[in-house]
Amino acid sequence: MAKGKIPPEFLVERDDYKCVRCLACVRLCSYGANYYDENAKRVYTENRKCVGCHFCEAMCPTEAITVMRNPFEIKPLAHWTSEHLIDIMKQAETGGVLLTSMGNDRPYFSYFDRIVLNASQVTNPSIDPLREPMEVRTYLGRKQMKLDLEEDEEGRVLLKTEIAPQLKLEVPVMFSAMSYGSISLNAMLSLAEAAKTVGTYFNTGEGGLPKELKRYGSNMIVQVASGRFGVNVDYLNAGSAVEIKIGQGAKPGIGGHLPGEKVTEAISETRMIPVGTDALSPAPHHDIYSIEDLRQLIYAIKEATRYEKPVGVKIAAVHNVAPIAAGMVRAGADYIVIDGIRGGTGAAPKVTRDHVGIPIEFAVAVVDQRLREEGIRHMASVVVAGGIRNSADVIKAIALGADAVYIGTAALVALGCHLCQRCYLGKCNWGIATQDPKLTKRLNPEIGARRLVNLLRAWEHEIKEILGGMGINAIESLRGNRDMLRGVGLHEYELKLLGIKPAGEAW
Amino acid sequence: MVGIDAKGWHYRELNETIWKAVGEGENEIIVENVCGQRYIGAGLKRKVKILLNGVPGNDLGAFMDGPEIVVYGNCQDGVGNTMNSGKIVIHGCAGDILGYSMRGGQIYVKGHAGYRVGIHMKAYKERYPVIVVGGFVRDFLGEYMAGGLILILGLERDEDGNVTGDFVGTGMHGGEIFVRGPVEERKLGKEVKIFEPTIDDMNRVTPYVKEFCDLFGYNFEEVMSEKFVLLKPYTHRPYGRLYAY
Amino acid sequence: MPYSLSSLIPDKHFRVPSACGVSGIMNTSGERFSGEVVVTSMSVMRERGNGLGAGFAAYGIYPELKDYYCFHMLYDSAYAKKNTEEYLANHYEIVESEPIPTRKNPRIKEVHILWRYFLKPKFPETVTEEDFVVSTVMFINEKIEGAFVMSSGKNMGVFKGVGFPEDIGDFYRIDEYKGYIWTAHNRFPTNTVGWWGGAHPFSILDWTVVHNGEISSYGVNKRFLESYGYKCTLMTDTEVIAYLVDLFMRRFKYSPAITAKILAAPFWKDIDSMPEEERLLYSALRMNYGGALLNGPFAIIVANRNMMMGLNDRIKLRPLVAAVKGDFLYIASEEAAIRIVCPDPEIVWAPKAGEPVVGVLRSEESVSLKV
Amino acid sequence: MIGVRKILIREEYCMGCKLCEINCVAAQVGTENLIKIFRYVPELPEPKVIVEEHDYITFALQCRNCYDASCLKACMTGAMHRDPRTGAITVNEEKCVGCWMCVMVCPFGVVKRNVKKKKVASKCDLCAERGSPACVEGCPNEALVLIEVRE
Amino acid sequence: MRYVIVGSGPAGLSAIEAIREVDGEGEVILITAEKFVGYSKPLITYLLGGKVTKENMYYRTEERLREINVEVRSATKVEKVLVDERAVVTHTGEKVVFDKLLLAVGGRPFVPKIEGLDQKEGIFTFTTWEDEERIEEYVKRRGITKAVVLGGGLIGLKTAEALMDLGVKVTIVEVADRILPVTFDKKASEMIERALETLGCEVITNDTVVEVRGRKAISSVVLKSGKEIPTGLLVIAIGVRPNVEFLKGSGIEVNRGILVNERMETNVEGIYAAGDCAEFYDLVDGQRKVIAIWPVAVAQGRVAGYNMAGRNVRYPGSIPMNSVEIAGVPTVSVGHSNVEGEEYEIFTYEDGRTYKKVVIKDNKLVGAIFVNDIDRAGIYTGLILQKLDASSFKEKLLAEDFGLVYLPREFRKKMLEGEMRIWLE
Repeated sequence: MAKGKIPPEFLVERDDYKCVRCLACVRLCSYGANYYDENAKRVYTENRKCVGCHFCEAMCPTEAITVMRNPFEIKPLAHWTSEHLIDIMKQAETGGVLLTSMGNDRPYFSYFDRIVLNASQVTNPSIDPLREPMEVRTYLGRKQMKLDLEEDEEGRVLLKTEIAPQLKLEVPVMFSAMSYGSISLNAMLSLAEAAKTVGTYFNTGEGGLPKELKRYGSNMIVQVASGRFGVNVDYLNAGSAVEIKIGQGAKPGIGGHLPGEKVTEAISETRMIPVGTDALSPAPHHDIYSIEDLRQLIYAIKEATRYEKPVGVKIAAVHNVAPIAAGMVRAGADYIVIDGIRGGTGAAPKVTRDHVGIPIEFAVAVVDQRLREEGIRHMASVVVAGGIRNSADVIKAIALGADAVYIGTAALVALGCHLCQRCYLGKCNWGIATQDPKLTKRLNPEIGARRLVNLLRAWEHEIKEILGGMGINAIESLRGNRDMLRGVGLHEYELKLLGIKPAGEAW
Repeated sequence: MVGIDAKGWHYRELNETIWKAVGEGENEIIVENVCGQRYIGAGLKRKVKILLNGVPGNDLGAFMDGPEIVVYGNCQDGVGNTMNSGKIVIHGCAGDILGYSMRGGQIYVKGHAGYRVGIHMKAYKERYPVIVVGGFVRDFLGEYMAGGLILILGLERDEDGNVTGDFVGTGMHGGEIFVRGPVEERKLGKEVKIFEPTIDDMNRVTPYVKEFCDLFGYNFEEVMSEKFVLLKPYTHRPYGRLYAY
Repeated sequence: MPYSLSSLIPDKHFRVPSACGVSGIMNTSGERFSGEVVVTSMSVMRERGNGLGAGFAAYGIYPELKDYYCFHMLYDSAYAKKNTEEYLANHYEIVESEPIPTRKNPRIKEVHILWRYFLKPKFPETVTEEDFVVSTVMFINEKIEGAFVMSSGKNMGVFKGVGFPEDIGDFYRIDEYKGYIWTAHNRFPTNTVGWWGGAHPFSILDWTVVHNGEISSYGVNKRFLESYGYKCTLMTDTEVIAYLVDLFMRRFKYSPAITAKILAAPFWKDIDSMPEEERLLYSALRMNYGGALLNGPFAIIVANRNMMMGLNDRIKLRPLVAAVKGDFLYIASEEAAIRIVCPDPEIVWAPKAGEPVVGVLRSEESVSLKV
Repeated sequence: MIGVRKILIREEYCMGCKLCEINCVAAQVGTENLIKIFRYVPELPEPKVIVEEHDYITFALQCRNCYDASCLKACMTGAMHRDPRTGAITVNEEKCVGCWMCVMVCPFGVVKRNVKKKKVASKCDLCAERGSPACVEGCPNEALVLIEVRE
Repeated sequence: MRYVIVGSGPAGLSAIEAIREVDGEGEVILITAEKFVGYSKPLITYLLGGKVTKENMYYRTEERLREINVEVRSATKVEKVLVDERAVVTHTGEKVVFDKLLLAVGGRPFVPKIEGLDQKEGIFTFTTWEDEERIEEYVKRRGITKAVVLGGGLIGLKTAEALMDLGVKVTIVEVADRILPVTFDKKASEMIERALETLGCEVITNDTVVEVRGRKAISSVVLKSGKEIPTGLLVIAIGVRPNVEFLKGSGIEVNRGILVNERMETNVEGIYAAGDCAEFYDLVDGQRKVIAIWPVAVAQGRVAGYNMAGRNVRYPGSIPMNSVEIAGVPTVSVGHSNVEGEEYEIFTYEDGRTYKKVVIKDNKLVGAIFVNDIDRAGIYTGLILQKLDASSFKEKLLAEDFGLVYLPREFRKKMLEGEMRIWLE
């Protein structure tokens, strides 16, 4: 049967009047989509090569370029959309699993968008966050049900209970685990520097620790995943906390695979594997087949780090998330990370990314509730990840019961990412998801850090605005304060799971 | 002159009586046994002198435009709330939000005052509000202040030896605060800075210090002998970078 | 809960924010004085309420029966009374059972059966006596329809209802009682009809709280308390204060000062600049008990048989004045409320934001660490 | 000791887009509107910034305004001089006779010959007229940064 | 402190500026035999050719010198240096005492013995503005249409070009087998010669003037080959020698030029020399040489000036270099480019219009020639002066896109971030 060409996804339109033939677009496209025709003295694009990263559009000094979606549709069918047809064609041609990157883009219902926030009117004053103190500092780690105090001979009250190690966040937003390999060193440096400036944490991901990041230890969480890349005792002790990764929202239940050709000299050094070998992260940790095995690993890490660092455990939000979370806490996790169905990734099978897991809004609500019911909520902090897009999502997540959130995609977007979903190709024009030195240098970590700091500071301001509006001046008064939330257009069972009332209902 | 005994009176009763006396052209009204009656002098527009013995209630002299009120005793919250002109002299201490949104006139407090003194005070045209506090003040002095003059003399210090509380001048974008005695840098809102007053600056202050000393019997030279600091906003746009486009 | 415009639902069913006036008077040497004083004090703060709630807590009023837990009850019906008494009889020896004496007052619409019991627990083996009483209160309030425990301490009682303080005081014959601590409240609830149980003081064991302001962190505080076994059923933010105080001061035996530093925690910037040991202590308190931070505007007076504490929020959004004369400690929303009963105190001051004012009974051993 | 403004070259961030070159040309023409320049200016000047490129190494290079500048020493007419205002070494085209001594000695190879009108040496003057260098402003990745150096 | 500077050429003037950078107070006296002070000698050929105005002859002005508090004594010739008395004696017999002395007296044109040279009008050397005034006056007054330039070096060529600009037909006579025999190689010389010829200039090589004919004024010259060339003007431009005769017996050591150390100090403490009169080491071959070129004079003058004023600065050595543009053909020669031998690795590039050559010795660049495409020649100059090991990039040296990008990363980084101090150490 005849092979049909799959139509280009994007069209790159160029206003020839505006084009000054600077050829920046030609020089800069890593996919080689743009070219210059000497004879015609004009610049053209091979649309089929365009992935829609918008880099040329952003760089064009005269705004001559517009990258747009190809309005072409095979047929306007509601069920058999062009996307499905094209996927089928690709698979019919290759016989392969569809690969994709970044977060779930199916139009699942966003519960964050159906939750509204409260504000003070008359009965209590709202607080001006710019002028009055407004505190968003958050500590992650094991807390006590009861602190024992004692009095010394001078009558001063002293703390008797020993406090478990904590992570101190000046803003309750951290940067998600993204490994060296999946993102460039410059991207990591941007995250690290921003974390340091703002007073929060970034996460090395499972790819080991590039030496350039060692100096950011006091703002770093090191991750231990099934591949154990780059993991040794120095690594465990290099950061402020250790995070065991069981799963991630984009691909619950499956592992990772960094192809050998991407294992460069530098990656080899940090992953501690020979240059050119495949870096395989198995789906499970092969020393964890059950909850008690998790406990064993947690305590092995605690031993190795002399109980000086919080140990966290990250899982994907799946159907049974609440009991699993409770088990993790009882197994000794000082903080747990729940990554929802919209979590991002460098590469995942499309079918997994788009169809496995549950929305984070439910996950955090049921986990928080379950831990409270079991009386162990204080034993671990809850960090929420997976599709946090703005400060409102942060606020809602915290009010639903999170202590802090992780952002990955949002951070990458701040660095330039346009979600073209082609990270797995390693040719990221924005210099983020690539190791090509020609491309990585496009991300200047000074600019990157500045943009991330701006983002976090902006969110911080917004969080403070909202807190002030609610008449509270400390984030702990928001944490789990579901009274501040109301659902709009949600069913009763959804409201029940979220633990919130419908809009219109008073206290 | 008319005398009123306010003992056991509800504020409506008391204030009706005062309004009536003012309406009848009385120039001086003395009220005895004031205790918690609110809104005394509120909205009065005539130049009349009201002497109060006791503790008046909240919002003393609110929206007042002309009268002089002298209180022999402490005052509660909200003295001189949105006052337009006139004068309030307190031979005691004052509560919170002293001179809230005050646009003109003068308030003299012999003792200390509470939180948010001079909050939102603003000068307008010929109006120039002035607050003079003899003792210390609590947090948020001059919050949102947009104009006028606040003078804290620190003749009495708080339990930690301070003249001001925390968050001084937060949100301040106009006017001046003079403090006699030191102010710690870390207690300042991010909008204000400490300046050394010039001779011109001090010349603006001296008449009010003098008046204060005359009112409460302090030695002017002694009061002036200690160093003053001047707190002023240093930028009109402290939040310039706060908003995205 | 369905909302009907035609008939306002009593605020029993909603959490109602309210702004109010408070007053507390204590004789630190334990000398008892008439409740008339505190009624007078409240009378000058009439403007702070709207007649939808007032109440008094009195300590030392039942010296003859001081060894028994005194339950002040509100019943909606004889049926509720019967159920409660059955339940009590199973767990307690009922030493006395009598109506709470009242006086006819034209402005008070009596809607409840008001009753008091003096009880002796049939001591259970698994919990302390006090925890046992707490669980009784929780049970009655939550499970027995139409019954509400106003107070449950020894040698003390709470008298509250819907009305202005003077009327409620008159109704309950407050002037006939003598106590060494009196706290009082004048309520200004919004949007609903006040109900008797929703008036202040709130009480558990011999803890009482009167409160002016609104606890915006209620949702957090409630869930925090739930993990310690408290059931917040009264839909009122003041309730959480009572339980928090019970948790920290009775169960954890923290001093009033430490408790104050949990409920109105110092700012991080101030904690950061404290000396090492203090910094450790206050960081730990904040980290661990963040859920107990009372946020929003408040001024409260907390009392138990040994002490009375006034406290307001961290940025002083509600007023509070204190005064001392001789053995008397006065705390009130307005200075006038003190001056009316004590025209010439030795000292009068407005406590700093988040700084507690504590009076401790000198004659008896205090329940906790000293201030 | 003078504070000298300098353009810091950071090859690790240069992506080789060469926008600095076209911004330089625009600045020389004297308008920011690239489209107009491209459409209506008949003969465009040469950029005074050179983008060097080999493999993944790319960087934009323009006059370093050396403290101990070879071109200043080599200039026999006094045409090459340091602008006291900006600290930038500038060519007085009136005085330049085109002997190319400066071209011969500049170790960065950034003094060029401009033979379009009168033969004169041509080099970056940090956009003295414009205020701030166009190449720096136009660099999308801050691979060029204007700094002030205390000598 | 009294500084006496003898000579107002680039060495003398840059020394003064260096002194003033360090010492704003000391007394500075500039003594020069010239009438004009602060003008640029190389510009005299441009002036003659009408390519530069008189105002633009000055690269520093007397005013500027007065501003920085320099006492200028022009048209004053120093005839003696009294080392013991620490004074110089001028032609008027005046003694000027110094604490520090700089001899920046430059060179004197060399005039060979030629029959019939004496006492004839129309014969000139050409090294000063006064020479230019005389030649210009003579050419215009006599309506000269033909001229002979003896010497195919740089000055000779520039003189010839200037005369041609005045409409004079010029013949260049060079004793060597090609013009510019010292600094350029055969190929380059040929290309320049061709360029000269396009302007209508006749170039005679392997020959020289042996006789000047004419009665009162010159009418023709006779070459060694026997050829007679009628001419109204003879400019002798066969070279300049260091102006050092007056130091004979002063106690200051002189070889070809005044011997100096790396601080530009002579054997006599406090007496310095710089520029065309000084002899120092060639940076490449390590030989003592007088390298009479402008940038060397400026650099040496600066070094001398700093050292005189008390700042210790060392001069690393010079290399010969020249840049000349004839008939629109720009050329550059740097270092030891005109060499042969096994020890040299030579790469060339030629495409008819352009000629490029690099000479490498011991893996280091030692010389380079550029004809027509000279735009980034300075990079090569820098590499020669820096003596950078070129093994990693020598193959790329003549690539069209050769630039700093091919240099070792660390070196480039140092260049780009810091700066190259190649004239002072």
